Amino acid sequence: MSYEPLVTEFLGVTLKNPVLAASGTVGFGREYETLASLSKLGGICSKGLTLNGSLGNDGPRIYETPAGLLNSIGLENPGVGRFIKEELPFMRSLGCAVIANLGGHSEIEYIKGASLLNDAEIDILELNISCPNILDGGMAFGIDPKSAADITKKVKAKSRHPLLVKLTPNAPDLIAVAAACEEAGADGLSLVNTFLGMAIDTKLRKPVFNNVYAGLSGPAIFPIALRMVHEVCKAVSIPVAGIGGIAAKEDALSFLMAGASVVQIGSMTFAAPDTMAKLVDELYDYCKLNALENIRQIVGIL
Amino acid sequence: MSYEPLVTEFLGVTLKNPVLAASGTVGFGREYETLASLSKLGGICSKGLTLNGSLGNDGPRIYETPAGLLNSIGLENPGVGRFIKEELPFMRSLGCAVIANLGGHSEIEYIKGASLLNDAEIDILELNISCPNILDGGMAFGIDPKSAADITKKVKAKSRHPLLVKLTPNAPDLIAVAAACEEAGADGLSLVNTFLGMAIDTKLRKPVFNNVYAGLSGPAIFPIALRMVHEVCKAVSIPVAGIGGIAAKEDALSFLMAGASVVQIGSMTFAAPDTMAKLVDELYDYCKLNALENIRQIVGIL
Amino acid sequence: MAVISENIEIAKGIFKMCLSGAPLGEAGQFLMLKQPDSLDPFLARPLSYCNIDKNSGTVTLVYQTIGKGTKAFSKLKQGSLMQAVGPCGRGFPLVSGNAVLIGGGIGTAPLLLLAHALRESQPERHIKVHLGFREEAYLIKEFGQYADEVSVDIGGIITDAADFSQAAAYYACGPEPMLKAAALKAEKAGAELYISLEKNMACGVGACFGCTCKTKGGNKRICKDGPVFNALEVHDVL
Amino acid sequence: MAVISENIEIAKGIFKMCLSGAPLGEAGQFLMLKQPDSLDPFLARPLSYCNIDKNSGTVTLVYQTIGKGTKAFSKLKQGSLMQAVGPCGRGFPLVSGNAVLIGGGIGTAPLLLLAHALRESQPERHIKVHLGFREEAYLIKEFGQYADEVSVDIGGIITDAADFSQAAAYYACGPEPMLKAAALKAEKAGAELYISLEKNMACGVGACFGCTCKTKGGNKRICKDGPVFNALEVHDVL
Ligand SMILES: Cc1cc2nc3c(=O)[nH]c(=O)nc-3n(C[C@H](O)[C@H](O)[C@H](O)COP(=O)(O)OP(=O)(O)OC[C@H]3O[C@@H](n4cnc5c(N)ncnc54)[C@H](O)[C@@H]3O)c2cc1C
Ligand SMILES: Cc1cc2nc3c(=O)[nH]c(=O)nc-3n(C[C@H](O)[C@H](O)[C@H](O)COP(=O)(O)OP(=O)(O)OC[C@H]3O[C@@H](n4cnc5c(N)ncnc54)[C@H](O)[C@@H]3O)c2cc1C
Ligand SMILES: Cc1cc2nc3c(=O)[nH]c(=O)nc-3n(C[C@H](O)[C@H](O)[C@H](O)COP(=O)(O)O)c2cc1C
Ligand SMILES: Cc1cc2nc3c(=O)[nH]c(=O)nc-3n(C[C@H](O)[C@H](O)[C@H](O)COP(=O)(O)O)c2cc1C
Ligand code: FES
Ligand code: FES
Repeated sequence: MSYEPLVTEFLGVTLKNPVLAASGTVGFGREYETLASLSKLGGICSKGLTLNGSLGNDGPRIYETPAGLLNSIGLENPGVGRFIKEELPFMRSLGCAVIANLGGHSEIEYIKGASLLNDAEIDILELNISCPNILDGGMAFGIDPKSAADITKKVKAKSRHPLLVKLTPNAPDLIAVAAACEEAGADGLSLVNTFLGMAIDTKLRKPVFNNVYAGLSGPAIFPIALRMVHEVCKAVSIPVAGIGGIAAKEDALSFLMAGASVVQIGSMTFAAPDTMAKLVDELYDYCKLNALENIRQIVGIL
Repeated sequence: MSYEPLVTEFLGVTLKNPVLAASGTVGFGREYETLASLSKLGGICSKGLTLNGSLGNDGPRIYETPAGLLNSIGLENPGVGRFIKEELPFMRSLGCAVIANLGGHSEIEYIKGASLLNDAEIDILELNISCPNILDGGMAFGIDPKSAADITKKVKAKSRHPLLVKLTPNAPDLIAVAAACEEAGADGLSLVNTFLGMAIDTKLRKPVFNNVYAGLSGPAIFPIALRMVHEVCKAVSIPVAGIGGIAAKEDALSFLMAGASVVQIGSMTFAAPDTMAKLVDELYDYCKLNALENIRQIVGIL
Repeated sequence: MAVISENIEIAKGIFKMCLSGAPLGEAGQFLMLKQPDSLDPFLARPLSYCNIDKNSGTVTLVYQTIGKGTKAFSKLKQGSLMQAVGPCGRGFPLVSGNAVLIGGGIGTAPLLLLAHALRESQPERHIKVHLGFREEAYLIKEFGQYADEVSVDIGGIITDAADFSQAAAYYACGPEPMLKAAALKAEKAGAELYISLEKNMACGVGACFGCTCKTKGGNKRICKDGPVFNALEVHDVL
Repeated sequence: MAVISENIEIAKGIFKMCLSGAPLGEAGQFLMLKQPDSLDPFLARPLSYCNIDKNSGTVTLVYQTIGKGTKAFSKLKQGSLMQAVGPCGRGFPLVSGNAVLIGGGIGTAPLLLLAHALRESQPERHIKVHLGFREEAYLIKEFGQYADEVSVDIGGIITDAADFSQAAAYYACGPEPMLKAAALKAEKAGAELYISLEKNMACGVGACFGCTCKTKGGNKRICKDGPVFNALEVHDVL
């Protein structure tokens, strides 16, 4: 048998490797297919979907910051129905796991979206209760343990897919939210989504973003995200996808050692589209060099 | 009369300008006196003091991160008594405002420290209830609105100096903490102290820091710190010192426009010791160019 | 990875960079450029093809130093590596017949390759170029290679000089107020005008929805569905 | 701001950088160096004076490429600016009498200026230098200018070669295990040994307490109170 140290079971799905593309950073796969060698990855997360789609936010949406960026996309997406018809077939053709990221403004929207996705051949449903860029819903569901548990339970009841709940680092008590989601039936957790941040146009003397605040991502947040993943992994026993500022092999290894079963790479793909594919190769070499039978041997080793 | 657009009243103290050196980043002034032209500044904050002094933490204390650093100094300091005798006279000689930053492990230690500082000619007392690097006390006091208010009230009752309370961004409900401190008698608030972060030595497969977590500072945190200062300034009516990742003029202007009356510069001094002095000149030029009578005209202009 | 074969200042604050090994593209398309191995600046910067030498495979970019990214570019020496993702976006359609090109400031850069391509695709057509600069003109000689007429204006309003009643197609690139003025004049005259838009970008390839703009045909990603649009389509958003 | 007048690879992964306009200092002191205008890497990097030409005011540094910072340094071209803060720390005391210098790997760099200074301060003294390298030797010819004897070892344990019973003072710089071995031998022999320590630094000037080490005389800041210590003082912490 061949040496396949990166193969990872995650929420009952067999992934080629633990390297996933984070939601919102590779769209639905088309544009980065070749540039980022998407078919080499363990999986890709779709752009955040909402039941009926959305045109997203007005005004500036991207603002660079030191070693990161603020975004205020506001979940621009074609809606769950068109996603299934127009985008999913292509995503499936990539040959890696497909994770649908589902956002929403209300409970009913989440539940209907999840139900609609039961018709679709996706591998995992990632419940985005952590988007800071829509004014109602989104992050509001993930801030509070009770509301996070509530929506998790309701979506879990309706969905036939393994449920990954994506948490926000802006939650006052992240560990309580994580524990509540586990308790409510989440099959896994992914974290972190973006940190609430701000930028000011000092010439115009007003906020850069129409929503005033926006979401911070990129290497800048890595040390905080790593701490949060470490805390959550110690508090729950379901698998965790570690996200936040991963730029290179050391960062991915850090998340795995802190307890994450897989990692998702987001912003760094913008800066260097080959980041994820390179990471897959480097993790393979790492396993070989360290005589690991499987990468899972270092998960949570701290 | 000469044009002095940067002169700033802060907690009843007249500062030459709103640019202060943040606690822990210029020691007690000696080492950076010339390199950072300290006497040009509005003021400098001492290294965090504890009643009886401390040798600080064992193991690595500094770890570079993207556009920032993690530190785990652990309040190494000579103690309040020796500070007053050995360090304060030099600090006073610089000709800028002197702010004593006071940490502690227990209520009684804070109160005794503050009382002892009544004998000292300092301009402002900065109550550090936000240090993430000591295991008992420190940040624990600043996490919760009730305990923050409690210690603020008690120190305020004992101290003859204007009281600036330094808040931690790791508080689950920062705005509640800020409001509680205002209510409890704080004359001003300074924020942010460092964000709890983590680093892993993947070769050794263990955390870099003996305390596992450490404090993140530097330009990386700027967008989050700015958002927090903006939130707090809207919630309280006492003056705020804006801190976190300031690297250049635009950053300082952003904090002022978000509502901070003064700014403190920390980590960037390590990267470029002339940052603060340059900032003073640039703010002066900014006022002139924009025909501002005083820099306070842009404070909270958003 | 592309290699910088030349990087020199051709006017105050205006640099010309030549790259070998960069992906080739069409007039109006662009590259997302970044110094490898540095997180500061973090994002790649979009720069349009200014000219392409197909024989040697050399790409020429002309850029103005604005902030952190372009200033860092200007300091790179010959032989340095450059990450170049592209060709990005959709370029200018080469409408047959006479053409008028209107460039303002650094917006002249992509028009050079356009003049080049228009000339090659239809050698006998008439190409007129209006270039406007704030202080100092550049690339004038280069436009002379491809265009029949090159008129240069310094400090004035360039769209005033252009006559929208003569050519088969008009092309404009430059600051937004200029594009707006051109779009108004073109619409009045019933002329076909293509303009190139700009917006902050993260991915530059259409994946992040960071550069969306509203058009008559719904949301469009400037980096992928543009940056070149028929002026009628985006008139309202200018 | 200092200017790079030379920056070349002198052995595999070992570079020599010459700076003009950098502050001058003594053997064992160091500079905190940083590329200006970039936040990546964020902190300055400590590098010891390797040699100083007082006439021209040129400072020579010799450094090994380890991570992000030193790799970035190695790519800087002649003429680039460099932020150089210093002179930092306290250097090697120039004890009168015969001297033995023991350098391991890149730890040889500061010993060159030490040999230079020892020779100048007391031209008639005997200076013996032991240099150990993993694979490839460097700076050997330069040491020959100042030292009476230079012995080079590749792949062995350099402290084994040194005899701690002959000289007035011993100086060592190199990896920690080497310093530890030297400290043990020196203590046994009752010899006076000075060693140079390293620790991650933020400020490099004594302000942040980031590089504290425990010594017999209490906490000391390596950047300010060191980096050179009498081995007896720091024996326990090695
Ligand atoms: C499709 C396209 C083609 C372009 N072609 C050219 C060209 O050929 N020559 C040239 O000089 N300039 C061109 N620009 C503009 C150029 O991309 C910006 O001047 C540059 O990104 C500024 O980066 P900076 O770091 O110097 O400035 P900063 O202001 O520090 O940049 C901060 C952020 O804002 C973005 N940004 C700033 N200005 C612009 C802008 N005008 N358009 C888009 N993003 C911006 C940056 O990319 C960065 O993310 C083009 C822009 C686009 C969108
Ligand atoms: C007083 C002193 C003098 C030195 N003199 C020289 C010299 O002359 N030549 C030379 O090649 N090296 C010297 N070093 C070591 C040199 O500073 C490090 O190799 C360098 O900082 C590594 O930076 P990096 O970005 O390449 O590595 P990275 O590992 O990416 O650096 C990450 C962080 O760790 C710090 N760091 C890593 N290794 C060391 C180290 N050994 N000592 C201190 N900090 C470290 C860096 O400064 C940075 O903050 C000296 C160190 C000290 C403390
Ligand atoms: C432009 C952009 C768009 C994003 N859109 C989504 C989204 O639709 N749904 C979601 O769950 N997360 C979204 N995210 C968050 C990322 O998936 C990821 O959690 C975050 O960026 C942190 O990872 P990073 O630092 O590697 O980018 C987005 C991030 C960026 C930068
Ligand atoms: C090395 C180091 C030591 C610090 N020590 C203290 C301290 O003793 N007391 C305190 O209140 N804050 C301390 N801080 C926090 C800073 O004062 C400041 O709040 C923080 O670094 C954010 O600002 P910056 O991003 O500009 O560095 C320290 C920060 C650093 C980097
Ligand atoms: S910049 Fe990402 S879609 Fe245009
Ligand atoms: S590095 Fe700051 S005290 Fe030594």
